[in-house]
Amino acid sequence: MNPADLELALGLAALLFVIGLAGMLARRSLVFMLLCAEIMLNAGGFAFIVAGARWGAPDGQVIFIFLLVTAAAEVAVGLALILALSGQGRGRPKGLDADEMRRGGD
Amino acid sequence: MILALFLLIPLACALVSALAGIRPRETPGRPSVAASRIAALLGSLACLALALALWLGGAVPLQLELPWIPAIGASFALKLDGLSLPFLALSGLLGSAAVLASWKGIADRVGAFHACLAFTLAGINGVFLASDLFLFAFAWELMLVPMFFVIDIWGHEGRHRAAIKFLIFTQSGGLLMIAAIAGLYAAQGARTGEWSFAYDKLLGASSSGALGSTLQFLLMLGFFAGFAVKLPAFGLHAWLPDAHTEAPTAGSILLAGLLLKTGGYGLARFAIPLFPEASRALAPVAMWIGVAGILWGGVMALGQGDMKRLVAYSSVSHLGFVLVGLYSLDPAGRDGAVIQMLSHGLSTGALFMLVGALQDRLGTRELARMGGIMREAPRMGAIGLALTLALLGLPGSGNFIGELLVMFGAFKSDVPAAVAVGLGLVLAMAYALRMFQLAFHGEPAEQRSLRDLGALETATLGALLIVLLWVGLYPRGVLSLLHLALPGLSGGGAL
Amino acid sequence: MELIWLVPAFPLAGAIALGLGRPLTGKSAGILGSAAAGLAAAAACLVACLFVAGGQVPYTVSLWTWLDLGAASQAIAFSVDALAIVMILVVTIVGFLIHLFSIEHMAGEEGYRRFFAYMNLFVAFMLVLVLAGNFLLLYLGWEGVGLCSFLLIGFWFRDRANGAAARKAFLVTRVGDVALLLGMLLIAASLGSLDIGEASRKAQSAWAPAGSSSLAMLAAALILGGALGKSAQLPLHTWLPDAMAGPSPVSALIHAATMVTAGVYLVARANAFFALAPQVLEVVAVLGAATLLYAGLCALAQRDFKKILAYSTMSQIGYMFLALGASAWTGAVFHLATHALFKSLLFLAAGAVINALGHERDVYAMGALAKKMPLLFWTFLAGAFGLTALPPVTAGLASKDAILARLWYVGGDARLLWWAAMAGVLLTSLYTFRMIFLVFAGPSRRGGVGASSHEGELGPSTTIPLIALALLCLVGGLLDFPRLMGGRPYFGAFLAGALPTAPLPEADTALDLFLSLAPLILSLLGIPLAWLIARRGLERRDIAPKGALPAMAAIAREGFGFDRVYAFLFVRPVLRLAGKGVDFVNLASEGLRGATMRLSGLLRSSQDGRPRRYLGALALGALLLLAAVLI
Amino acid sequence: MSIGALFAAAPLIVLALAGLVCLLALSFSRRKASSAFAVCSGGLALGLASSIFLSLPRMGASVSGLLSMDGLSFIGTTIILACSLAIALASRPHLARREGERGEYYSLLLFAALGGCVLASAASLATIFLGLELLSVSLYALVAYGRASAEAEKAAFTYLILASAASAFLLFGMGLAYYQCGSLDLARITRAAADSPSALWDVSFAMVGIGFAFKLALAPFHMWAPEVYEGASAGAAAVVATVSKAAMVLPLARILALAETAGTKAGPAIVWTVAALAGASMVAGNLLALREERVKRMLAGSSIAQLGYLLVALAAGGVYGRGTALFYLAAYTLSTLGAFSCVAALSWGEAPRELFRGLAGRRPLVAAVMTASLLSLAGMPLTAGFVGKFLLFGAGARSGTATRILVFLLAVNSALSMFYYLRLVSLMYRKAESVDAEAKEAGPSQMAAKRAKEGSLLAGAALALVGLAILAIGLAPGGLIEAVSTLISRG
Repeated sequence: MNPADLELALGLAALLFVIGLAGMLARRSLVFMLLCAEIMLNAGGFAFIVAGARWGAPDGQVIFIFLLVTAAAEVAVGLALILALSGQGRGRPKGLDADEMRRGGD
Repeated sequence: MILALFLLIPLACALVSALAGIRPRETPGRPSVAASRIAALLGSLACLALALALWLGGAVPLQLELPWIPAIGASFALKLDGLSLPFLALSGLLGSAAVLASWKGIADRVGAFHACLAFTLAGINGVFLASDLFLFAFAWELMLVPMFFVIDIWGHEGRHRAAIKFLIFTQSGGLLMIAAIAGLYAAQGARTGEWSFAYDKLLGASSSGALGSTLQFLLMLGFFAGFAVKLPAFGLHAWLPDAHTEAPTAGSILLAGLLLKTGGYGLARFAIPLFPEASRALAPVAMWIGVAGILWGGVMALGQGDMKRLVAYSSVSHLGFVLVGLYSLDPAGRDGAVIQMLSHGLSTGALFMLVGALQDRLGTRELARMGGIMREAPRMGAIGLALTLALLGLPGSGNFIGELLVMFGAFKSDVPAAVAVGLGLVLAMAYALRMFQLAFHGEPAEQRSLRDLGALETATLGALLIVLLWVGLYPRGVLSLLHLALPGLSGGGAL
Repeated sequence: MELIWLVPAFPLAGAIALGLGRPLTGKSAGILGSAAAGLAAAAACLVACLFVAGGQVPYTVSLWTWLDLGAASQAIAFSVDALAIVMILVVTIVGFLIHLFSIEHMAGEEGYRRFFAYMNLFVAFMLVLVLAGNFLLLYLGWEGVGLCSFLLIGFWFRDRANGAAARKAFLVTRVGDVALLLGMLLIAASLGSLDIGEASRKAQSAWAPAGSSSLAMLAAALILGGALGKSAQLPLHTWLPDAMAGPSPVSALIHAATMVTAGVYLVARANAFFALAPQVLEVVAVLGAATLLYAGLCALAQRDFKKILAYSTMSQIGYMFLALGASAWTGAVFHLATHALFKSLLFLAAGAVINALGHERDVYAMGALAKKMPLLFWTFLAGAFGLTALPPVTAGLASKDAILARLWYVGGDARLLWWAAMAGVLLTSLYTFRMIFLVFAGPSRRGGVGASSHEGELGPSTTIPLIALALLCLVGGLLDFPRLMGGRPYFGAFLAGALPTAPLPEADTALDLFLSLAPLILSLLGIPLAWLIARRGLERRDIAPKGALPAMAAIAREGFGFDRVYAFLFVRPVLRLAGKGVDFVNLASEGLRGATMRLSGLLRSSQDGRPRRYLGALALGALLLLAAVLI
Repeated sequence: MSIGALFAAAPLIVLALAGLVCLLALSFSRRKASSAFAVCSGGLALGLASSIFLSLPRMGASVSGLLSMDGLSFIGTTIILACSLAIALASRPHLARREGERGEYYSLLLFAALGGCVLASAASLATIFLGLELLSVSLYALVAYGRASAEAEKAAFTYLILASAASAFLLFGMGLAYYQCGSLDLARITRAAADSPSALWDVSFAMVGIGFAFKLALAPFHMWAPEVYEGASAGAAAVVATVSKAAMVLPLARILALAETAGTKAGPAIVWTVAALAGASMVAGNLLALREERVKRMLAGSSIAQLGYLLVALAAGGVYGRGTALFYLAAYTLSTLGAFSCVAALSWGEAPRELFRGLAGRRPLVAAVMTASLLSLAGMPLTAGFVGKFLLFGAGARSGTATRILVFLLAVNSALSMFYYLRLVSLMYRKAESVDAEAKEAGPSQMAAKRAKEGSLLAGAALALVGLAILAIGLAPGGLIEAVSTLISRG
């Protein structure tokens, strides 16, 4: 691949990263926040893939596989927590609202 | 090795007292309580005896150096010279006075109380003895915590707030000083490649040009901050009235008699000799800060209705003299500052003891609710009169010698300052007489039966007064000793 | 020679014994105190005799070194010379007589023992003051007598008013003392010595010629400040009238005979410095003259028996300052001595009268006591003659004549001062005889206060001192009698060893006659005038006075409002500053504390548990960080 | 991979095995909590032993280029394992008292420790990332676990969301680094960065830095800390406050060391940014803690500030700076550990200040250790904290203007921090109105009570040990300072 494309790909990764961040900030639903977190992580992974492609080395892919595994673990924990939270009575949909987590006053 | 005793004896006593009073709930009559009292008393008496023995034996200067933290060049180095010995004697004397003053007053957690007293004393002795700056900082901070507890646990109404205030003020000063110590250490080490906290090694740092003038000034300011808060200099004294007023009698005695002195001692021992040029640059300002303290402290004392608070503000005024004397950078002024510190320790310590006795009997510190004590309790009146006279610096009391020498030093370096100090003397008379007459003269403000001083109290106060008179009539006894230490202080002393 | 230290030691021991000795009760305390004073007097006489026998060689007895002030090393040392001898004789003899008087006078008072302890202490300090060979020790005595004056003015401390008077006395004099202290520092700093003799010698070499050195002027002025405070001269005089709150013996001893004249002694001691600063010397003279007129006027308007005497003391000391200003050193000291005699006599007699009348002090309430109390009347009259310099009483006559003559001979501007002094003479006789007429003459008034009382109960310990003092007044002047009347200046000759003396120009009988007769005539003239004034006073004694003159009188009675002015200028501002003792520094620190707390509250309220907010913070931080790194 | 390398990596292997065994034991029977506890503490102890006896002698061994078992890693491993062990002991009584106790807690603890150790000895981006994730994921679970309350779960989720965002930053930064250098090896990367500095390098370092800053709870990335500390159980909070902090400081120290050896010039921008981070965290942390009524939140603020202090030494740089930082790390973890163990001894869940009123009368030991820990955090003499702070001042004073300003801030802030530390101390020595304010969990069964009792004995012993250690270091810090300096100079 020629450097220009690499730069482009890297730019794409950055874009992905920003999208994820923006989504996290924008969305109130816990599930979507989790999703956006994954997007950010994957943006990082994508950056590694690009780098690996630049150097023609496998390390990038290796890291990405690591990333998949750990991300899966995070999601697992995250979903479990979401379930626990939404199980806290107070009607299902509300439990999924991030701003519902405001403490009972300081 | 003798020098270590000045720390070991109080620490041992602290341990004994703590163990004796280990039970959380105790009754004043219990033998263990008495044991802890006696242990603390013996401890400070032993320190006093030791100091006097060294004094009479003329065994100064003494040194002791044990390795402590070679990794950073800090050693357990103690040095006893003519400057530190009088203060050590004072700490022994006032330590005993403090224990005796709380013989009846303290009934709650007696063991812990005396442990704290002894612990504070150890820290104070350490400050007066340390000739290694790390050790000095260690001791400097060490005395804070037990004193904090003394105020916070056994104090009066507003004790908690006063204790925290005391700690934060002194601590912000102390930390700046520690930062300055570290900076000095770093600069000197970087120059010589020898990383050491030893006083003698750092003494030459500023003259050897290891520090740029700016850095030297900054470091000096760090030291000055630490000591000026403790002294306290005008503007940094906000903690003192609260702390002195809320502390139990023994606490006030130690605070006014010793803790404040560590500030003046630090200036004389460290701030000025370590940074002569910078100190010379600061001197005019510092002198006028002192003058401001003298006048403002006097005016404030004139306005107080609370006897203890009045005495506290009088301390602000008297320690202004110390600042003026030290920063007149004149030998006479420096001598005066030292004498002033000693006599202030004696007189104000005794005064606090008297106020404590009054409060125990009348249950109030309000001057408005006293009056007529002279008739009901002549012994109290006589001692009160004597202390008042010391407070206003009557010739014959040590305070006069201190103030005279300070004024002399000031006169030589800055005449207007000397004149302002003179005004301070007039103010001193005004508030001292006001206090005395409101408390002891006139008719009793309310129905009461007043017990005169007991034999123990009278003896203690009498002893303090006699020492004060001795300083006043034969100050050479102290000064000749002090002049032995002059070479060590010449950095700033003989400017 | 070594036993000079005994002189102050006796009263000091007495004071300590009285202070500690609980068991001393009843008269024993008074007897012990008087004994101490008497022993001191005996010792003083012995010392004096030895001194004279030894050919009047000044000497110094050094006990121990006190303090090194710069190069000057100060010893606790007593130095004896003619001046010191005169002073210790005055102090001890008059002191002893007053102690004696007090034994009965103070009987039954609460704190009888305390009284004598204080009195002894005072005598001790006064002796230290006059025996001191260096300024520092002098200052010790100086402050010590101030302390005793404070204690004794406030002797009846149950009444807060007395306490206030005592405090005022101590404070006002302290102002002068600080000036004196600064003067000492100046001398020590620039001459390197505080030993009075040595410093004087150095000054004469360093600051000569006279009037050239500003340092000399400054030193003299500062010393003068101290003297003015102690001797209640303008403008530091306001404390003396209030000081009459103390018992009469106190007024006699401290506020008439000894302490208030310490200022005169000080100036005489430090004559070398004043000689070097003629300008200051002029100030001394002018202040003296002003005071003597001012005090005379005030005395004329007083109703309080003792306050009349107080103002009279003030004005007599004015004479002494006048003399000092005219560098008539010996004359000043001589007047000091004679004044000690007749003024203490007046005070004692007055005290006895007041006691007899049950502590009534208003002269308008007295009257017609001459018959009831003949002894008091005659002794008081002797004192009054001394005060007004009338024969046959020689004490005042001789000393005042000397001063007036000297003033005339100085010539030049001093003539003005002479005129002032003459006016003073008239005033003196006016207020003196007004007082006598009001107290002893005329009908008895006010439902016969004292009608019941008579002096029958006066015991020997009261009468002996009175008579002794009266006799001393009678003959005291002979020590230095005007040459016109064939007197010979023994006193001046004696003092010549210690003080510079300028002999009067050769005798001119006519002039001498004029100088002696003028004051005599004025004094005599004063008597009928005084009678008129007293009459006026008697008629409208209780009606509110109207018209210009009574208004003037009212103002004069208040001492021309100096107190008000000082209160407005100095006292009130300080008290307002002190307020209720609110410290702005403390307020500032509290404010800082509050601000920090509010800040912390603000920060904590941002922690409300919403993850998105935290995310926002994170993103913002990241953005800032990247920006910081990239730029 | 040589046998020596295996020995060198022994602690990690031991921990991993212990964690697996723990899980297996639990999966066979859910009620084997006590055995899980035994395995956990045993494993941690064994790991500690192995790191001392097996990997210390093989100092500097590199394990397949991914891990380097050098001085730094030894220090980190020791701190992390010691803390985890103490926490395990301190947690035992409460977990044992609760009905239907689960052992997963211990396995999670083990895995967290493992992740920490991996981070401590990571020599490559890959291992850093792996260790980080291992640590984080087990922390999320720990925070949520062991305390049945919505607070805990909310805290855990907050932590998870924010942490994954932060690690995304970290990952992206690493990716950029790898993109420019072509190797995952830290040494190579730092050298490359030194040889060809570029804006992209700065960006990548900045993003990695964000990741670290978040984990260290440096302002403005600190906001999660109070929530998590408050929501989590005392034990979990302790892990977050000690283990994870130590685990993040060490790789940071290693990277800085490598960068120095590579001769990277940290531009003024970098220096001032770091300084700003440090200053901001000091101020924010102390202000957060100042009037805090809930002790765990207060400790959160405190640790934010403390990490800010520590950053001063790291910013000062040099062997001395890093040595100071590590010494201070030791002091900080020890003191914080003590404080949290005391909190744990009183209450597993909510910990209001009132809990401590009159403690000295009720539980002298706990009060004493708490006092020591708080004074140490406040930097008072006789405790490790004093020496640490003194060294910090020294390190800061040695280098440039930025750190000198920081030194001043440090002084002012630690004076300010006195307020809340000493306020709590004084509370402990007042007269107790309520005889026993301690939050008692549901009445335990006989069995559980017995286990809890023996557990609390162990916990007490651990507590006393921590207290003694604080005092010992405070009195004779020489040995520790020597050890640290030799280790890092060799590493």
